[in-house]
Amino acid sequence: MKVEIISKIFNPWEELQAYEKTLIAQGKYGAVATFVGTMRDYNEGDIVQAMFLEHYPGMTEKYLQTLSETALQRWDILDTLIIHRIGEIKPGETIVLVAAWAGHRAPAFESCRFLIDELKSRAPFWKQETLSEGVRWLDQCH
Amino acid sequence: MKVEIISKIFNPWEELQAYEKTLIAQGKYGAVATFVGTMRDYNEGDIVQAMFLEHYPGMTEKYLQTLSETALQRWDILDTLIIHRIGEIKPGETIVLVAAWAGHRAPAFESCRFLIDELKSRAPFWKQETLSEGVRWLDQCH
Amino acid sequence: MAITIKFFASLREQVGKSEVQIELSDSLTVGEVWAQVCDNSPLPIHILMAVNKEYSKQDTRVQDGDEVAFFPPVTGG
Amino acid sequence: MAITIKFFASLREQVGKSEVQIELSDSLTVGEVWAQVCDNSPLPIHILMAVNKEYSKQDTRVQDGDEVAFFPPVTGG
Repeated sequence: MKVEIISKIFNPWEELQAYEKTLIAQGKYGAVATFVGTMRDYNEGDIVQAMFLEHYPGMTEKYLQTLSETALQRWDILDTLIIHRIGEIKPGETIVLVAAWAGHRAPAFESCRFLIDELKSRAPFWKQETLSEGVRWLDQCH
Repeated sequence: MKVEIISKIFNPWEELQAYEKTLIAQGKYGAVATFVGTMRDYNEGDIVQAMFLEHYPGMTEKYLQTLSETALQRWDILDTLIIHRIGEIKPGETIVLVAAWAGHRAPAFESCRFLIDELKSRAPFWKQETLSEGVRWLDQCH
Repeated sequence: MAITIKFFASLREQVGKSEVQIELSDSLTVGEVWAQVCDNSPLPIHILMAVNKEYSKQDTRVQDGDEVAFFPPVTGG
Repeated sequence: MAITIKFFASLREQVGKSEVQIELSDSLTVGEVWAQVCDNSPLPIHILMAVNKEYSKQDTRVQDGDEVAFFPPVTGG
């Protein structure tokens, strides 16, 4: 199990390859489901030039650790990996990587989906987009 | 869209990285869901030493092409990739890679799951396992 | 009319052949092709069938030049 | 008792501060901490709250040394 908050550009496929090499369970897993979220150059009809991703140091890591532990308890899976980018991000760059290793495909898919869904709805990250007219936070307290 | 039947060992993460570089849609997709199936060294309580994967040349490729086209019609996705191994396979080696690129995560996940579920239930591939006592086909016509 | 019949995996081993060419005077269904090639043995319950590399039913009628295939449930992925 | 209050993202900009330390004589709830630090303005509808880096409710009671955080709906991933 690994959770990482990273402030520089990362290649999700190289991270997966590197992490998988550390798994002692070679030959023990039969299924890996992954999700990679990438920055689009458009959102809600606007062209987006860049993005700034803020987080809550300490709470974000704690939240993602607990989330990973929950997935490992709830599904018959062997390992999980979450890497999330923070700071300045450009279109085409990876924002998030989530992966789950399992014996079979159903728990791999379900836990991977659970991790990204919960991350998106509860992990303390906030996106600020840079448009040609200025910046905007994607969510505000009304 | 790419469908490949491959008879030598392949690294799924390198294939994903290489294929993604050919996508003209950099910055246009925001979500990639992937599934990797790997050979386990056990199955149904037995230790498996190796596996032989047979297919139906021509029909398998045609089936996977049609399946990819169906996914591209049914979901709001941008591209798909399927690579499937045939021939002699050893534990820990990759059997199958499926990936779907989309603007958002729901269609990426759903189409990726659809591709692997349909591939597993309908694509003409057959596994023969090598156990210490000899070989066995995983499915037979009763 | 000439048709080609193929068998795969465990079924190929049971039947003892991978490919057969036959000449027919009448148009047959896929099920009738099986009976003709496999000594009138009943069609196995879980068998799958294809004509010209597309899934077919046992009552699909074959044409001159068709490729008919019989195989067990698939186990890829 | 001393507590630390943090604000994040758009809320930090609206409130105009990222971190405040306050001294309290009584134990307050998270909602009362907001009122005290933000001039009795009502708690925004979609605001999220945490005490010591775990999600809390507005009626969670804070203890000496606690870190209380207020932030907008999250938008990561």
